[in-house]
Amino acid sequence: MTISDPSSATRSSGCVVVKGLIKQFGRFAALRGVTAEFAAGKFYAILGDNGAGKTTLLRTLAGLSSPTSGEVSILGASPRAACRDIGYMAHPSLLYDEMSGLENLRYFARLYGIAGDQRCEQVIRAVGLDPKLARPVGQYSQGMRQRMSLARAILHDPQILLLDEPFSNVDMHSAREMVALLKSMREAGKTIFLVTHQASLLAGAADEFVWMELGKIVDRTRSIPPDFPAERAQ
Amino acid sequence: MTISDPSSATRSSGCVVVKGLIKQFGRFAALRGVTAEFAAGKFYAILGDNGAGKTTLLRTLAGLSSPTSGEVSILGASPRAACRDIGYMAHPSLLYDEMSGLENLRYFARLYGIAGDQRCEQVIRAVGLDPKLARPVGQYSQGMRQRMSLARAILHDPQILLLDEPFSNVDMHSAREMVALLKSMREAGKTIFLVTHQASLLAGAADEFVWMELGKIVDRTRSIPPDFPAERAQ
Amino acid sequence: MNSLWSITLATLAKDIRLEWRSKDALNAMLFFSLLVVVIFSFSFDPLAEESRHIVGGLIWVAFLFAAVVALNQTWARELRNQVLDAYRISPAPANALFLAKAMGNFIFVGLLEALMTPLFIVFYNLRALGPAWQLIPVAVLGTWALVVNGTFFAAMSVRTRSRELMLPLLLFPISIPAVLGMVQATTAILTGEESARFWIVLLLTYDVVFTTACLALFGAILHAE
Amino acid sequence: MNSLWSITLATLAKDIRLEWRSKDALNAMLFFSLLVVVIFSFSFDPLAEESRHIVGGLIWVAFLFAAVVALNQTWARELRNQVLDAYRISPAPANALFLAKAMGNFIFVGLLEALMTPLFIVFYNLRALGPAWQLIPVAVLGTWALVVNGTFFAAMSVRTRSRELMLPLLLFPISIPAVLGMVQATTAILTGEESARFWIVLLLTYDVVFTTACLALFGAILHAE
Amino acid sequence: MKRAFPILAVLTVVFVAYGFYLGLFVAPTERTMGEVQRIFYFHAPSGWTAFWLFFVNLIASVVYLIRRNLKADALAVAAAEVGVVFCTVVLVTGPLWARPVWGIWWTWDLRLTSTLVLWLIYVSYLMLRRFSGSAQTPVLAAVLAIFGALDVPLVYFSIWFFRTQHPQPVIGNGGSLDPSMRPAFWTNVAAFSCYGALLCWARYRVELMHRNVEEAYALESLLDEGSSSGADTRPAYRGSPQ
Ligand code: HEM
Ligand SMILES: Nc1ncnc2c1ncn2[C@@H]1O[C@H](COP(=O)(O)OP(=O)(O)OP(=O)(O)O)[C@@H](O)[C@H]1O
Ligand SMILES: Nc1ncnc2c1ncn2[C@@H]1O[C@H](COP(=O)(O)OP(=O)(O)OP(=O)(O)O)[C@@H](O)[C@H]1O
Ligand SMILES: [Mg+2]
Ligand SMILES: [Mg+2]
Repeated sequence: MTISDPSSATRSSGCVVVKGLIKQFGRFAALRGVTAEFAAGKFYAILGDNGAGKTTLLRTLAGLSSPTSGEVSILGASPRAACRDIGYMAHPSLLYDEMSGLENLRYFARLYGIAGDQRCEQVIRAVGLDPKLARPVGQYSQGMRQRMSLARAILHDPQILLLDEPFSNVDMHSAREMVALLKSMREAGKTIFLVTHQASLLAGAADEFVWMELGKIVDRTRSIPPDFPAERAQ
Repeated sequence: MTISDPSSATRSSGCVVVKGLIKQFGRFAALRGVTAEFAAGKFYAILGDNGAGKTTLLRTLAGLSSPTSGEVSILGASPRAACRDIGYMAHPSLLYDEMSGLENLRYFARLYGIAGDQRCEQVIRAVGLDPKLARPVGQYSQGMRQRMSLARAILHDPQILLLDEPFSNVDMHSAREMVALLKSMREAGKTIFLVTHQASLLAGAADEFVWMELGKIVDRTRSIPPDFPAERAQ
Repeated sequence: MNSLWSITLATLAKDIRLEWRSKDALNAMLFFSLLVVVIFSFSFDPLAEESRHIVGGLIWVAFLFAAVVALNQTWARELRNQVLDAYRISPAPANALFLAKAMGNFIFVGLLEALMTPLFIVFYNLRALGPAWQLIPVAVLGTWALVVNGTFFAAMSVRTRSRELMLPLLLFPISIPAVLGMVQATTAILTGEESARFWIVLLLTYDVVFTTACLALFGAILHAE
Repeated sequence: MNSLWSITLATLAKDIRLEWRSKDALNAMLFFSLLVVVIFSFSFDPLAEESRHIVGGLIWVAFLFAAVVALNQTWARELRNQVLDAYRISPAPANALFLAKAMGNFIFVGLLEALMTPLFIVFYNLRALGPAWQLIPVAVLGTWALVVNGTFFAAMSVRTRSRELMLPLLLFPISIPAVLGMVQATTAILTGEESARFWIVLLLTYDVVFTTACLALFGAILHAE
Repeated sequence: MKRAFPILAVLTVVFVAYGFYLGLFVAPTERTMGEVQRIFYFHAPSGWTAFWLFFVNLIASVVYLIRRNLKADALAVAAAEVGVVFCTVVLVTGPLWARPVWGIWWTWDLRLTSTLVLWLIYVSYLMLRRFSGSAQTPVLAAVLAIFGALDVPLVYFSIWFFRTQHPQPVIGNGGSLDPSMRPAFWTNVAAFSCYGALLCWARYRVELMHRNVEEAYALESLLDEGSSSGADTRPAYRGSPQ
């Protein structure tokens, strides 16, 4: 039903295309006309001040929020139709606190029609956790929880990863490890969108930095400006 | 009833003293014997991985959490007795979302027996907001909310400030402004404890970096190790 | 269709497992129901002659309040950490989630009723003068009537401010025919004065109509932002 | 003492102002109470002869359910953003907070009762056969009995998982004497068959005992971690 | 089309005034009930108006769910609100009439009870609209409207079996309405229908305007780059590193 063949995804030029995206919350417009094209297989870091609309953009790409006007196309389809190609990691964990990591993934695997524990265990190992860990996710430390949340997002091997502040409240150590993991996924041909306030963490990893401001993409740069953040803070 | 005279506070050598602090949550010990002495008028940055016990330590100092064993003395008294000398800023805002900033502070001023709007307006201006702003706090941006939360913490002009991750989810711009404000408060003789994961923000500001790990203070340094965070992350 | 049932069962199994693991909600609900029965017997003298006439109402009002408390918890687990969002972006059909939740609630509320009914019988010295077996279809149809709409409206009310309050506000007006049916059928059976046939048919119609409506419209509710 | 009252009034004023500003909760509660009355009249035939004997119970059970829903919201505002922590580290006395909340709830539940009572009178065609003025002390004492313990137990139950469920579990058992007093006093007045004197004295005693207990122990609850 | 609204307004004024005159001064006084029976001319037409307004609400809700047309949603709100007003009029005039003729304010009869339930359903509809967050309100409300509409026949049958005391329909075949009362009655039916349509239309237009205002605010925030956000104002970052 959707283009789930990775080769075709990488071939298409604009893997994620948004046109004139506007999202209104009552009187307030969180997205004010976002038009952009993103290529497959790249690592995009989305940066911007609080309230710039980063989360709203990511939720719209994931199909969780429908835009007031404008269009989103993911691999040529609507976000809902392309849901098997999208992995989304939100600020909350999207995991059941009362179940262990493996049990969580097992349930989500059913939703995607993935049979067997093999894939679940493989993913848990990929994010650097132990699939045997019986503790419920609610008792994980913040860093472990974020990793498990990432595991849930990549469980069905999506082409496109949307990550919303995966490093917030995470210590430097865990954050660096997650960056390394993401880097390796990018090598494997995935397209990654990552929202963060800690741009310096992505210095060597991201292909492009997308700057948002007041609901618009104001700039796209290949690297962090050398004067960041001092410059932006004046 | 408590030592609220700033001069006497600055005179005492150990303004905050903790001895053998242990805090257990069920089977898990969040604090595992913290013993330390902190001088008045200094700016302490508390650093450490997730789950190191930073929040627990701060809540214990504020008197919100009572230790399983060990002692806390704030200006020679118990945290509860010294409550007029303690300003606490938690991760949640501790403000009513439905009221404006000024209305919030007016109510908290009543709790501390402070009469009149003067002090409230002064504090709001001090954190760089407009006391006339009629919007309820729930509609503030994250950065504004953190500032207002700081305003609440310093409303009664406490000698000791306990700040838990004031910069989390705050953009660089707001974060730098808050650091500048804290610096000026330190000049005015306040003692500041600040928990953060973004140590680099405090490079020029903090007098001492207190490193926590697994419920213990493992190190106290005058500056951030030059190889941070790469070094600690290995 | 296949995936609908497989996901329904997976979700139901997960809910039952989690409920069983903590048993908190279950114990609390049982205790709550017991308390309701006790408060009722303090408020409505169980020895009075007329009690046979009012006990149909008592039982179902007690079940209704207990059910509302239980139904309000339906989506609590899915909202914590916004797990519901994970469901929404998955390819799983919306109705699988609805059916699983409704079936879970049916089991839960049915269990409550099975445990409260003996209490009522003991406290109020009940004995049916009509055909007692008819109480079973009345209980099953009545419970499903409460639960199917309750699950649906709970999904709506979690989208609103003051969630807990919203569920009864939506559920009670729509449930009035069902409540009337349950109470009248039960009273008819207990007193043996008239036939409960009409009320059972009414309950059946109610169940069919609203189950269809819920299944047709749940997708719209789930994916409404 | 001075600061106790000044802070009590400041807190009460703040709560009333916020409640008034949105009025949503108020409207929702009023509608909920109306629904409870309607559901009750569908379940307990108001035309039946025996209704005068059970209506005392009906009224108070309806009030009890409405009150539990209202009481559950008591601390909601203080828990959002953990504002309660800000109160706990301030030098303000714990009892000021308790008194303000209890008084706020008394006003709120009293308002509900004042609006539900006429509905009961109309729907059940009520007319007191005993001394009707006695209903006023019964209502005031009964409401305070519900509210003072309700506020206290709401403060306890917000610390637990499944909060909404916890309040009735704590409140109902303790309230049984009060419920009995209210129901019996009301029935006595409505039927005019006996004097309500004893039950009013019981309610008064209950109120004095539990108000004292709440004031003595609230500090411990508030500062329990 | 532009003139339809003022024409309707004039028509309403004429009908209401004439119906008022006929109902209170021309129609004969009823033999057993006396003057209080004149409530009838306002009571039954309000009921009918409420019913067709609720029907409009249902149609608009279905259209909204299919087309996702926000105008349909605006019409649904308007019809529900005005319908609740007319339904309230029935629920107030009914007991006022019942008290002198039946000796009680209220009884659990089919017509009374089903009207009350109808009122409850649509009040809960308005409650839901008030309490839900802006973006999803139309969907949730439209769904509830459909549930309410499905419920009405069930309510009717359940209470029909329960008991009946209210006068049976007096209009239509075998109706018992006295011919001398007909002009007053039918004029008032026309008057209340026009009045209901007028109110609903006005409310619909206000609702559309309200939404346009919201739109304009959002648009304004699109244009002036958020200078309203107080401390958040700061020079915008523009320069990419050279
Ligand atoms: C107490 C509350 C009452 C309510 C809620 C109520 C409700 C209604 C409603 C909704 C209608 C219009 C719908 C219909 O025609 O079926 C109606 C019509 C009517 N009502 Fe009432 N009613 C009440 C009391 C009364 C009383 C006390 C009387 C007179 C004894 C009365 C006499 C009528 C008559 C004659 C009609 C016109 C019947 C017809 O031809 O449709 N109503 N009522
Ligand atoms: N459901 C909502 N209702 C009303 N306003 C909303 C809603 N969601 C977001 N907003 C508003 O939209 C704006 C953009 O929000 P968004 O969460 O996308 O920002 P962000 O860039 O992710 O900011 P942050 O860095 O703080 O996470 C904010 O001003 C926010 O207040
Ligand atoms: N109320 C509680 N019940 C049980 N365990 C708790 C509770 N509060 C904290 N803990 C545990 O105590 C440990 C220390 O928690 P604390 O919040 O102090 O860490 P932290 O250093 O602030 O971490 P972070 O950087 O994530 O904020 C954690 O492992 C946490 O799971
Ligand atoms: Mg965000
Ligand atoms: Mg912490």
